[in-house]
Amino acid sequence: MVPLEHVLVLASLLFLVGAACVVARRNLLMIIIGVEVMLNAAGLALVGGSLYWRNLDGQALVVFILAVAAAEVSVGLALVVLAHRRRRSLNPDDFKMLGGSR
Amino acid sequence: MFPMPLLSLLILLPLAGGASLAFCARRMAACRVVALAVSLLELILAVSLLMLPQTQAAGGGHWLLWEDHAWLPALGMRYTLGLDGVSLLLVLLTALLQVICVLISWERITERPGLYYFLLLLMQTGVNGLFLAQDLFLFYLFWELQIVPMFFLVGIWGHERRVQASLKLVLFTFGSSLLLLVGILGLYAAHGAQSGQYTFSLASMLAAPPSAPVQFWVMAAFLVGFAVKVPLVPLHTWLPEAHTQAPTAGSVLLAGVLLKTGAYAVFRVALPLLPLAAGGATTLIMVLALVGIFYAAWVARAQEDLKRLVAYSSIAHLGVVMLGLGIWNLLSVSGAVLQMLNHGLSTSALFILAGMLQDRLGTRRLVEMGGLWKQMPVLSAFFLFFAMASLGLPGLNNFVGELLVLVGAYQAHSLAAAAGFIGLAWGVMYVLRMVQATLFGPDREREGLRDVSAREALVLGGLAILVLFIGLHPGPVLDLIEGPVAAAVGDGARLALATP
Amino acid sequence: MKGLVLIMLLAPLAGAALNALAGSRLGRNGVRASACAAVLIALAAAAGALILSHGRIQDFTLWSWIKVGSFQAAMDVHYDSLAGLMAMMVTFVGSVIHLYSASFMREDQGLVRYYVYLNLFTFFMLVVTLADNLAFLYLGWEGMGFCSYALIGFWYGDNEKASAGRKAFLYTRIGDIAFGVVLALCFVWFDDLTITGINAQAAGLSHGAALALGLLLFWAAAGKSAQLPLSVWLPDAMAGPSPVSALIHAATMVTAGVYLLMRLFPVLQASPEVMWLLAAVGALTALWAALAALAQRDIKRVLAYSTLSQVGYMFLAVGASDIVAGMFHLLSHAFFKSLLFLAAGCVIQALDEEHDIFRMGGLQRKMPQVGMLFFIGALCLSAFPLLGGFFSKDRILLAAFLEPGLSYKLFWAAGFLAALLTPLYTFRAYFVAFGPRKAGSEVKPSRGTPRFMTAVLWPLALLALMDGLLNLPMGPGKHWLARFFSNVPGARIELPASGGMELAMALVSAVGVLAALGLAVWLYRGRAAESAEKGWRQALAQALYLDRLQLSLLVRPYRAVSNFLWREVDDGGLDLGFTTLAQGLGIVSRGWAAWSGGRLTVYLFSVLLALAAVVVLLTFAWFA
Amino acid sequence: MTFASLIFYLLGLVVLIATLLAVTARNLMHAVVHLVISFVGTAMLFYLLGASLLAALEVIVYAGAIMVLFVFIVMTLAMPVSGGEGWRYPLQWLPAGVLCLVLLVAFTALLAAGPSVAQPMSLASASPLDLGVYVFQRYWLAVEVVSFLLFAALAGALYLGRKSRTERQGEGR
Amino acid sequence: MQADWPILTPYAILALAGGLVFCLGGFWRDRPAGFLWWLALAAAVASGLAALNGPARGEYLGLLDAGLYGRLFVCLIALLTVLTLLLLRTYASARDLGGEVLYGLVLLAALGMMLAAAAVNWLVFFLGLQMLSVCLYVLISVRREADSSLEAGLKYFCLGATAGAVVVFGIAMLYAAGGELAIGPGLAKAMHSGHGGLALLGLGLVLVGLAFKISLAPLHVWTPDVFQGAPAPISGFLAAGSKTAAAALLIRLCAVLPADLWSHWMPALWMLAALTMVVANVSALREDRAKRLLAFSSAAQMGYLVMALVGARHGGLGAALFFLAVYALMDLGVFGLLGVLSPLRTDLDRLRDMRGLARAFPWRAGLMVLFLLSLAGLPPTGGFVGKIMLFTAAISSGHAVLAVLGAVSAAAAFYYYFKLAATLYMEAPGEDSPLTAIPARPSPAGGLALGVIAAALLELGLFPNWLHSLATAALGSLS
Repeated sequence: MVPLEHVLVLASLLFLVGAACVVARRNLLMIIIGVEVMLNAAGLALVGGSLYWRNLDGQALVVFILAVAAAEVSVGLALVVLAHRRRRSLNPDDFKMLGGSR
Repeated sequence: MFPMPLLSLLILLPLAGGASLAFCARRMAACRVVALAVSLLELILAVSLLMLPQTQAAGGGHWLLWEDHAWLPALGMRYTLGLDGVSLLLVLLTALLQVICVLISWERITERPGLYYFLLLLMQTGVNGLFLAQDLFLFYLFWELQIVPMFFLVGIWGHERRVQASLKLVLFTFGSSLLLLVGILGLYAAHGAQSGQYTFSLASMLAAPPSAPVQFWVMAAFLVGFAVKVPLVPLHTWLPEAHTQAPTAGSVLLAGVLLKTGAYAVFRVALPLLPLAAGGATTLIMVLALVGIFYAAWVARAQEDLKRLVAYSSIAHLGVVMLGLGIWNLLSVSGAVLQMLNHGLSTSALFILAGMLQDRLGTRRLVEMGGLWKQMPVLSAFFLFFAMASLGLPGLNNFVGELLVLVGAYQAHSLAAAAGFIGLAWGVMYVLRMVQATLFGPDREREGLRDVSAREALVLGGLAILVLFIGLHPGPVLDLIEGPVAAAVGDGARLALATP
Repeated sequence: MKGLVLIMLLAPLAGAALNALAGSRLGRNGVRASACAAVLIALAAAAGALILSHGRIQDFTLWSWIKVGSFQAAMDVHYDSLAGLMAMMVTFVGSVIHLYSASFMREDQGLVRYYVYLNLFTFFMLVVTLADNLAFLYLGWEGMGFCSYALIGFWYGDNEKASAGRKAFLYTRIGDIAFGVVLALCFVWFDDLTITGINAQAAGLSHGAALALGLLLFWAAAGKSAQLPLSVWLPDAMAGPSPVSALIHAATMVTAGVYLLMRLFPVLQASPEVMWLLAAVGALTALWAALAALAQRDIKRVLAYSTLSQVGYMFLAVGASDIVAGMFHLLSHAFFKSLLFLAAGCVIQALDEEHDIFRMGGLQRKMPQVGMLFFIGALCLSAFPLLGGFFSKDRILLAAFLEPGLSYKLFWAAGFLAALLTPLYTFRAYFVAFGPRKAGSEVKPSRGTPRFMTAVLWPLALLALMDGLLNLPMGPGKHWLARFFSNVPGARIELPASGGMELAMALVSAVGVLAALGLAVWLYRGRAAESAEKGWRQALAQALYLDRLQLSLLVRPYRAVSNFLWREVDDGGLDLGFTTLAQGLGIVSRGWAAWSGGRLTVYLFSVLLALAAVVVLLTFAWFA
Repeated sequence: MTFASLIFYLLGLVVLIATLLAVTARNLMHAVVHLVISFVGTAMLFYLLGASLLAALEVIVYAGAIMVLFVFIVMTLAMPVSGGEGWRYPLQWLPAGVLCLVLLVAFTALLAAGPSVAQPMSLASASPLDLGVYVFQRYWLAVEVVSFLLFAALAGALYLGRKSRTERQGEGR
Repeated sequence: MQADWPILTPYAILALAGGLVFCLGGFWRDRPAGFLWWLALAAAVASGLAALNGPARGEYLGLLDAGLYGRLFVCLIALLTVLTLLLLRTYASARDLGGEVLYGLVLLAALGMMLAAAAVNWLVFFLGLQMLSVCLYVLISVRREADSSLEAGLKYFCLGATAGAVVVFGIAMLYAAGGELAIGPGLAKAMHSGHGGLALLGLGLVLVGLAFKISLAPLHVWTPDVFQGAPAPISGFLAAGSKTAAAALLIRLCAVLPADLWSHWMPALWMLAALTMVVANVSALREDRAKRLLAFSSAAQMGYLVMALVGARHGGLGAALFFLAVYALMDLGVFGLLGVLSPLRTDLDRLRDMRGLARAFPWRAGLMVLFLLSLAGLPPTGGFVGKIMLFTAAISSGHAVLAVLGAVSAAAAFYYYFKLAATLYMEAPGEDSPLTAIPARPSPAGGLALGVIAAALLELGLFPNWLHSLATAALGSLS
């Protein structure tokens, strides 16, 4: 079976891809998706770790991550829907009424 | 020792009085009466301290009174107050000017009187604390505290450009004081690391000065911090603005008290605490002071605004004070300390007179004055008198201080002293210009100029008497300060002073 | 004795204080009475003191003033015959002038102010006269300066006059710097500020030190006594009321410089260079001022320049190390010069404020008494043989002549030349103003002169005529004054000259004076006008442009620098510097604030940025 | 190179590619579909790494619930399938990509610093029962907390979703 | 099991009360007005008291810190919650914000903060963090009809979620390194087993997440927007509470970190501190909106705090704890005051609108000045003592450069603090000034809260000793 580092590298790759997505995309939903990817990567790392250390804490944490992700997404999507209802847009840069004062 | 914490009383009394103003904040009459009562009480208290016997208290030195309580032991911060001749002198000056300020604000301050007098008294609290603090942390606390009221005094009751002036004042003074803080903490850290005992107490820091490089950096921070407050050229630009814009009482306190704190700090903190760095520092101070004397006198001559002119003149006078401190021997330092008092009296008087003229004429511009003697002989006589005092006429107060400073300077550094003497002649120019521009010249027909009222006469007369008294009989004052000055200079003998 | 001195000092002070505080309530007569009384008391005290202390020196302390460590500036008095006589003169002339002013200022608004200053001045002058401690002396010294400032600018309504006062104060103050330095040096070197102590240690001075002290003293004295190069203020000082000019700018304050030199004579003696310099400056001033006086039209300016020239003689005397002659001339000059000024005052007031002698004329007939007095004064001033001025000036010239070295001969020559010029300008003034004119060109006094004013002048006139007797070169009471001065350090009773030589000298100058007098009669009698001021005449009238020179060399540059420092350096430089710093910070602030200007993508990117920054930093930290 | 590791690498590759496609897809629907693939792949990886229960949960929660939620939202919002991005689309990736590459280098550097490089882990598997028991014994507190968290999220989402009074009035008129 | 309940009471109270508020709000339509508020208030007070005299036992199940440190923070957060509720009372009812959701979410957010602050286990910390974030997402945009509020919530959500993911990944790395979710032991084990680099990576990621929460530059960028958009009291709660929670963990990390790991981690702190102090303070200089200005200032304050953390090995942590408490109070106070001064329609924000306030409302203006003094670190306030402590720590640990940077930036900060004071006191109100729309007198609840905060600040300024010794004791309980 593979060494821990390889799992972690894979996780990091996924994580960074997610991060890149969050930063690069100009679409609120894609940003949330990016976040999900990042969380997922974390999960992968945790599972790898728990296999390496032979204890279940990592896996336990993954369980909670899943739950939290669900919660977060629900609230986030609610916000997105509300925002879209207001602005008819999902482009984050269309929300510049704050700070745009100058 | 007294069972009663007189020093804390000295600090807290004005604060309590000011707080009590909250109950009558909107009624001018009540406010000013309360303020007057409090400041008179304070003055009486301060004067009564003159009767104290010389006692050796903890912390060594010529302490008349001493208070010491733990405050934040974990960091070695203590609530330590000590009163010696010099502090007593300055406390007296403060109390006196406080009374005067209340009197001259009597009818002028109509809006928000409660706040106004509260700030006046708060300022006195801060300044007294500063003069009495024997713990560097406490010292810094009061150092900061006293500036805040001045900000509001200038900003709320000042003249046309008051807001800019007050912001400028705050930025310069607080900005420099933060460097001062860094210096203090650096000293604290170094001293703690060296002696193993982390404390802010002046006495123990005096006992064990840190290593030379530390002293150098700390001294640099201190000098910036104090030089802005004094102010030493070229860090003075905030002062004329503030003076010009401040209400009369503000200018009086600024000139009479606030500026003293810088010089006092140099005398009490910077030089004694850092003997190894003091050599260079004193030379620097001396040079800057001399530059200041000439520069300020020269610039003052060119002013068209009366208050601004007086402001620059006060920079020049403080140059003399700093020269005395920079020379750092018995004569010059006694002269410098005495000169603090003198400057407090005569320059304040000039500011008061400038304020009166502004109230009467509605202008500060010299070109619009002139020929006032005919209409206001008494006021003009006072004006001439105080002008002569600030010009250092023998028999009036400034002469004594300047003479001592310069004679002391000759003992150490004849070149500097000669320059100083010439600088005094520089002073003549702007004083005479000021007098001529205001009092003399053809009298213009102005209506409704009233001469000094009884209250104003009381204020000016009192100051005049003091000016004469110190001019003719400085003995008591000199005796008061001789002990501490001798002590400071005595261990100042350790300083590697630059004396060719 | 001490009591008398105290009275002498305190009486004028009390008068001043009284009038200053309660003058407005006293009423005009009250003011006059109190002021004059004060000075008269002082006079009485001075006389008493002079009699009581026949030739004995008395030192005592009035009041301990400043004392720090070993620095002692006490108010102590050194009363020797020099001081005694000086005090006598001051109080006498002072009281005459107080009385005179009582009617001279009869209509002036500022009577109270006037008498306050005048009393105050008397006090300060007496302080200078008696003080032993240099600091105490400095008190009087500066006080006089202030009073002269205030009195010159007495009619402040006129900016010209006020500026004249300011100028006087400035120049004297420039001299006073030197005095201050002397004070400090004396403390540092001798650890003693008393004149007696300093004189005692003067002999031990190193050459350099003596030179320095001497030069500084000269500078101080030159400031007060308006010697070259600090002499330009005195002519302008004539802006003040005539009695003031008489008291301050003729009799007393102007001579205080010389007096100081006499008091500290041993210090000067310690360095020959200084003596030489004094003599040179004295002679030069005497000549220069005499020349300038020749071309003045303002009667008071004529007298002012003559004062300069006479004080020059006194300097010459000191330089020729004959302080007796100096003091002698000082006394007689005080009498006749104040007499002249006061007489001129009468004239000016009578012609309401007319100063130009060419607009006068024929006054001898209109106001004979005044004319008489002025004439007497003029005779003494031009050292008419056997009158007061003659002996003193003669002795000075002789002393100068006797000094070794060619240079002193030159000084003597200059002095002699000046002595020849003196009758010319004096009688020019007299004849043009008072001399008869062809009918019509004579002016008519618009107002009479109170007889009180002239009456009080006669004692002065008598003294002026008589005071030659004080120090006759021969005969009974020979060198009385010199002997009287025997207790003054450095005073010489007789000059080391053979009787024949003295006689020859006297004859020479007598003849010279008479000749010059004749010339004056021939030139100016009945002269109604003078050709327009140009060429040499203008040069003389402008006193050889010294004033203008100093204006363009010192005053204008000073103003220019002052304005430059204010506009360019302080306001335009430092302040602007701080302001621009603040503005620069403001720009940066805008830029950084725009970072959080509301764009979510930017924020997200900065999260990634922070991540990268931190992780990379940590990587380096880990592998470093 | 055992069989298991071969599968690991293959799956990893699949997941990575799927994720990349998902992340870069301009069409939201496509993105979601790709994402589902990647999640399923991840679930397999979980299983491979011995977390069978998690594998199941992953498929259910992520690939199931959350993604469905997404699809639902996309449908309801009825938005243009390519959300907002214009011609600048490739450029947007530039700064992010650069930073991520830098980060990748740093990550791998720090990861590789450990001792256990290249000695592979032996296979093991935690039965769902064990995990469940473990979670509820060791982390029962956390379970409670999560329940409240979900509760709060639910309430919040409801609150946000519900139209505010003003808006209701607005529609009433 | 029984014996553990006392430890859990504070949390339990909040959780149950929060749930109760939701249910009652949902189902008990005809409830007396303000009932939910009273309920929430009671719950907050109760949990505070419970924590105050709960048992002091080291750790609970290796999840929660029941020691002095944990309880200190639980109490502090309870206090902040109470104050927030007081400030919200009239503010919310006057604008009918949220109703049951508002108070319920405040309580649950407080619960999250407590958990995050008291967590000794990454899992619990993560849950707490997520809980407070989720609640705050909603709270910030609780004023649904206002675009600004919604936008603030949206931004905070996107950033918060990302930061959360970063934290989780960091935790994963730490777990992979140490094989433990317990914070202290995990780190130690990671060092022993030679996975230092991995652990450092994890720490870095966690640090970034925390830096986002306490808005350290360059992660401070969101602060102005969110604080401006959120209702003022919520901004205060956000500034005070969530930063307290995050900072609590940061301080804990500094305390338990193994020495060699610390020496590698510290530079990041140094950099963040320096950047934050300079950037945040300078950015605020030209700001003309009060809330944004104060947002920048709150970021800067955190910069000072981290500066002290750099000197953690020289009493920096005690100083940081003290300052954290003071900071939370004064920021909550200043935002709450803005809320109390706000007209109904929008919060008082533009400096222009604050001109001449001192004339109309002298007392509230005075309080504002007091808070500003405290923020500026001037006597006689707790802010002064706190700032002195921070600088002392930084300097005595030899980081003079950092201290000088801090001093200079603080000097710049004086400008905007005093500009604010000047607008209140020295300018005349403009014609479009909202003075008339401002409630003539503060609501009793709000006034009470502000009074308490002001009193506390003064008290800490004059007699700071007790809190400082408490803080040191709490730190002692950590290691």
